[in-house]
Amino acid sequence: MYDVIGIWAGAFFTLAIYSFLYKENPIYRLAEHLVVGISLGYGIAVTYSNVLKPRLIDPVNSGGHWILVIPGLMGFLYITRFFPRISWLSRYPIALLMGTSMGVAFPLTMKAAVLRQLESAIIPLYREGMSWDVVLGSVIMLLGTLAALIYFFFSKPHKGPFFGFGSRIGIWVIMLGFGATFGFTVMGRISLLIGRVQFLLSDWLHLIK
Amino acid sequence: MKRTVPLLIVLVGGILMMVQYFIPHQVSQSIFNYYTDWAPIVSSFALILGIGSLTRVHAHKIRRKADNWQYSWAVLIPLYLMPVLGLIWPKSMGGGMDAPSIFHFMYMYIQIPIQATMFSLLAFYIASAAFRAFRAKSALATVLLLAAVVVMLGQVPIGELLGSWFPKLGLWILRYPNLAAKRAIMLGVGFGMLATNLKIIFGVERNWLGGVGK
Amino acid sequence: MRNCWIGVPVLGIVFLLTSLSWAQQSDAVDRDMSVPPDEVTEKPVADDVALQPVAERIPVEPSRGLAPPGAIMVKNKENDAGDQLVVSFELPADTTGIFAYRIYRRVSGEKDWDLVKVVAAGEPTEFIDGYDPEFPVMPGTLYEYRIASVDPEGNEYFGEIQVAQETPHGEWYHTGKTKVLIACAIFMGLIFFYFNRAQRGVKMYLRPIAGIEAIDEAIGRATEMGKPVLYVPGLSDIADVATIASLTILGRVAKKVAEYQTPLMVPNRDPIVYTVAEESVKQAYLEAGRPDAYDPDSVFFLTTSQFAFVAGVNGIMMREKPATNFYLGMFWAESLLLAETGSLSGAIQIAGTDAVTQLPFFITTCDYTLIGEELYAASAYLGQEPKQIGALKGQDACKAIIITFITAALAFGVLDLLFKSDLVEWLSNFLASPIVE
Amino acid sequence: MSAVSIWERMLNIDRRWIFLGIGIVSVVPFFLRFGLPVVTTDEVESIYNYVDSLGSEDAIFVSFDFAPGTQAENMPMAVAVIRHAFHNHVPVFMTASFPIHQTMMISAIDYVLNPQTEGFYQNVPFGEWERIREKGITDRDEIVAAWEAEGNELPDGALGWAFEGRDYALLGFAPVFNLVILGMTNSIETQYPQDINGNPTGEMPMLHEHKSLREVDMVLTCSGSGVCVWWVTFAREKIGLPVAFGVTAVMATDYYPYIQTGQVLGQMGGLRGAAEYEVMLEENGITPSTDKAFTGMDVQSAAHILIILFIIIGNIAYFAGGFHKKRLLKGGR
Repeated sequence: MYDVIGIWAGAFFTLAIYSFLYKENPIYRLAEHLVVGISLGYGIAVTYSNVLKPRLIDPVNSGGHWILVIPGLMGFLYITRFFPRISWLSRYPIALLMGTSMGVAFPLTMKAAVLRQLESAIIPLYREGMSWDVVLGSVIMLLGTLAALIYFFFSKPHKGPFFGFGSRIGIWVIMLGFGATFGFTVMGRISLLIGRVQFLLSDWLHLIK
Repeated sequence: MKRTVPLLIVLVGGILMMVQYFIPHQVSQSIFNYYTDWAPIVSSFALILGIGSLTRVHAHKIRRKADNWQYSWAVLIPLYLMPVLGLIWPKSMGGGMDAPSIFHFMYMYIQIPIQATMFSLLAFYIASAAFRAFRAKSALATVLLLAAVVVMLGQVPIGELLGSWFPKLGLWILRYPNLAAKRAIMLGVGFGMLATNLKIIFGVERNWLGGVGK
Repeated sequence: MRNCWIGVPVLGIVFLLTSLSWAQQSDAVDRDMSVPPDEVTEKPVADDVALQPVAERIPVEPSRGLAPPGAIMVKNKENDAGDQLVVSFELPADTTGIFAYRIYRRVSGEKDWDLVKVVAAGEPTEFIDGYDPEFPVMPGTLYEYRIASVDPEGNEYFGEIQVAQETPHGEWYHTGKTKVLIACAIFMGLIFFYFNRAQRGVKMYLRPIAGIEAIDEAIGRATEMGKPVLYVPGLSDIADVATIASLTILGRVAKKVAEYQTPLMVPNRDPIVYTVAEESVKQAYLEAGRPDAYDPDSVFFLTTSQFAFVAGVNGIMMREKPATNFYLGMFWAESLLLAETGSLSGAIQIAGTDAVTQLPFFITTCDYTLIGEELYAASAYLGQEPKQIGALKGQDACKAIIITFITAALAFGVLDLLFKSDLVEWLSNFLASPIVE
Repeated sequence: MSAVSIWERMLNIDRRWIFLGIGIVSVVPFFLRFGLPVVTTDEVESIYNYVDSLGSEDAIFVSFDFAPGTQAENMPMAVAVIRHAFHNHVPVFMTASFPIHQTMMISAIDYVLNPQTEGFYQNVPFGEWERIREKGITDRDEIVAAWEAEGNELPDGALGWAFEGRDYALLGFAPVFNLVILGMTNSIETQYPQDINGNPTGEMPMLHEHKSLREVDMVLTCSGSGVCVWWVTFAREKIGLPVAFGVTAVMATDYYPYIQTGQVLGQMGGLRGAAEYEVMLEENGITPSTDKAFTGMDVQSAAHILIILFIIIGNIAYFAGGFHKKRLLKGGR
């Protein structure tokens, strides 16, 4: 019974969202407002039971982990936002979060986004037994990366044989890549729709098996 | 106090974590463990600010009887009802977070379907975006269009009916020129991130403190 | 004088190459010491069986029992926090009938043994102890090990107890991360060099970016039409660089909006981003001299859930019909949902993100798109602060280094082809950052 | 003049017609099956052949690492492999990496065991064949013989029995799942003392024969997120457990390198990968018909063709209407 009512509710709200495709309407508006409220309410409950309770309240209650009171108090400083005169205190936890996450990110970004990328960009153009499309691909890959990098030069005018020509090739490569990504993503997005259609036709209406 | 202390926290915290990466010693590991333990606790309190903002905006709407103010109740009621039902309400009366309960029902049969459907709207939008954007207005736009069409056809069985080289061409574009573009963007983005990291740690970029000037 | 900036990256490369080659050597030593487990699989078994003079010293039990394993070697693991040990043991001379080996460990002087590892017959006899969170290895503790041969029925035949030759201890520098350190140092050096130059008042050129120049025009259009401006600062948190860049731009946009007296709407998904955005906008109104025009409801928080957020923003777009939409920051799959709805509502749209997979959707649906790094550059463009421009210049210098490397790879590739040299491989080995975690 | 207006109207066609078109092509193929042929690829064949080589003395894991959002893509993969394993009498352990993923696990097994499904397996819940277990019968053929000797008969249309505890175990979700994987390399029972129905796993014959991940022959992770990598880092790298990926189409290219390095046995990418598996199941007579993913591929084909048609129409209208000479449309890139 619980599941049956659930499936009907699910179907109703599924159609409510699809009605937006035709026009913004009161049913969509209801679904939209409900989901904002429910999702945040759910977030509160889950944050309490998955983060605050096991990580802060239980360890402190069981004694011994008094040091966890510090992040707890830090977190409380956010609430000073509601009091304009001391609201600047809320900058402290933000600063703590900012500083540490920037520091953590710095060497990791250097490794993942720069060194790793550079490393995998440097590939042999030809090895024995490579087919011609792979060789052509490797050449295009190197030249393309080079050109697209030139496009991202900010401090040089995009003129002249190097910067001008390079950046023009660069934007071509970028557009080719964007077109491919777009085309590639279509399949995944249609799959999402198939999922909802299956829900409506099969779980709800039992029209298909 | 208002600006110097936060900037100092950022400086010390940033340098500490940066150096920590290079030190495998247990002291440095325990600093990192403190960070991973504390960060979720500190940031989970920020949710209260969100609740405050959402409540204020919708309370204003209801009080002012602004357009569509009735719907604001649809936000506020579940917002406060969900945590009460999930955490406080007795299990015998449909409370708790596990099925069957009102909390679980609202999540499983309202939030999840709406989110999944919202996500699936992309199927419609990707079609209409393709229709409007993929026009051979210029050489560049033609490149964009052709790449998209070739890859799209290569993905489905019907592309194979056109010729076995078709999916291969699509894959080739994905694997080489596409990767070149992605890599260049990622390298640029990487440097941008690194520079921003430094600017924040050393107090050049202070925007996150709020306000552009003092 | 104008060309002297190119000298810096060139110097950087020279420095990088020399230091990398030095790091290469130290890595090479490193790698030899820790042989990847996959490669050991076959060898030690054969080797140990073949040359097993030690075996004679092991008293073979007269009964039908199995031969227990031989000597145990316990070493401290390099580059760890002192919570791992490298344990290896010798196989018995006669491995027939052995199904597996069980490795037991205890703190020296204690009574109970913990079963920390089971090694199937034929698997490598070297393993890292301490990976299992149930039986952690404590730094500075002396352990004892003993290993049993196990037959298929589960009977154990123990070898001798071995007190660990080394105690686990952590190191103060991770030798596998030298390359990252050098790269970080070069980057910091370049950025600070250009900070300095910029502060000394050296003029620097910035090429125009269409998307940034269009911002004012787009706000102007909203003012003419008397409709609001919608600004979405991305869906990520405050620690995301894209969000920070977006908040800087928000400050500028809000100032313009305040001057033009156009309504502004800033929906947020992250509560901390919301507070910072609110403060930024408030400050911008103050600077524009119109603190009274600031509406506290203009910057607001919606919800943390991704698609619930999109549902909310889409609803707002279709009801309020903003004339100008900004989507700047980090976006995921929702990028197209937002941008397509916005274009349906007839707004002029400016987007910018560093999410490579989402850029195609912004490009196709928005009027202007800031691609990747252009988003970060925008704050320097808008603010014209010398340090920000200096940082941009430093980033460009780093890109010049990368370009040099890739050009070198290209040139070496051609040389490889002509003369059958292995220059590219040498270069890529040179750069390969060791995968030591 | 009127000709231009037709082209112009075509260019500015109401988006809702496009939406309607997509809506229609996504529903119709479910009723009129076109059955466009799906060509199988090496990546999927290697998973199929591997599972096919297993027998009743082996065991596999199927990990549900996806949420309802990617259900259409990930669910058919899990269902196909489970049916394949049931056909070969290979015991299947099922896990979930998050609470919401566990609901996916339940609907997958419900689908396989549901008598409404074409080619279902008749479920025998754990409690119902307790007597047989108490007699100490462990061999699967003997279990079936003893069960049928008690007067139970395989219903029409069922492909075989599915004994809970011998043919499948619903382990479900346990918190901090990456550590759970690590723990299971030592013992499955300590991580999951009970299954989701509260049955003690220690009494299950399949856990007696396969005590830890070391005694398991493969894991299939059906994943809509990065969770699939956990299985590689914590199971494949630690104890060499063969891992097969079932990932969404969007993720497929990102994880392709894992196949090249041999860390992953094979990969099903999106609906297409699942459809390939279904085709192989049908061709080898393991299932009577293809399933949802194969039908889904018809929708994919139709939708792709429709979108390309829209693009072509748009371009015809653009050039025939002479818009390429004017700069009427909005600028930008």
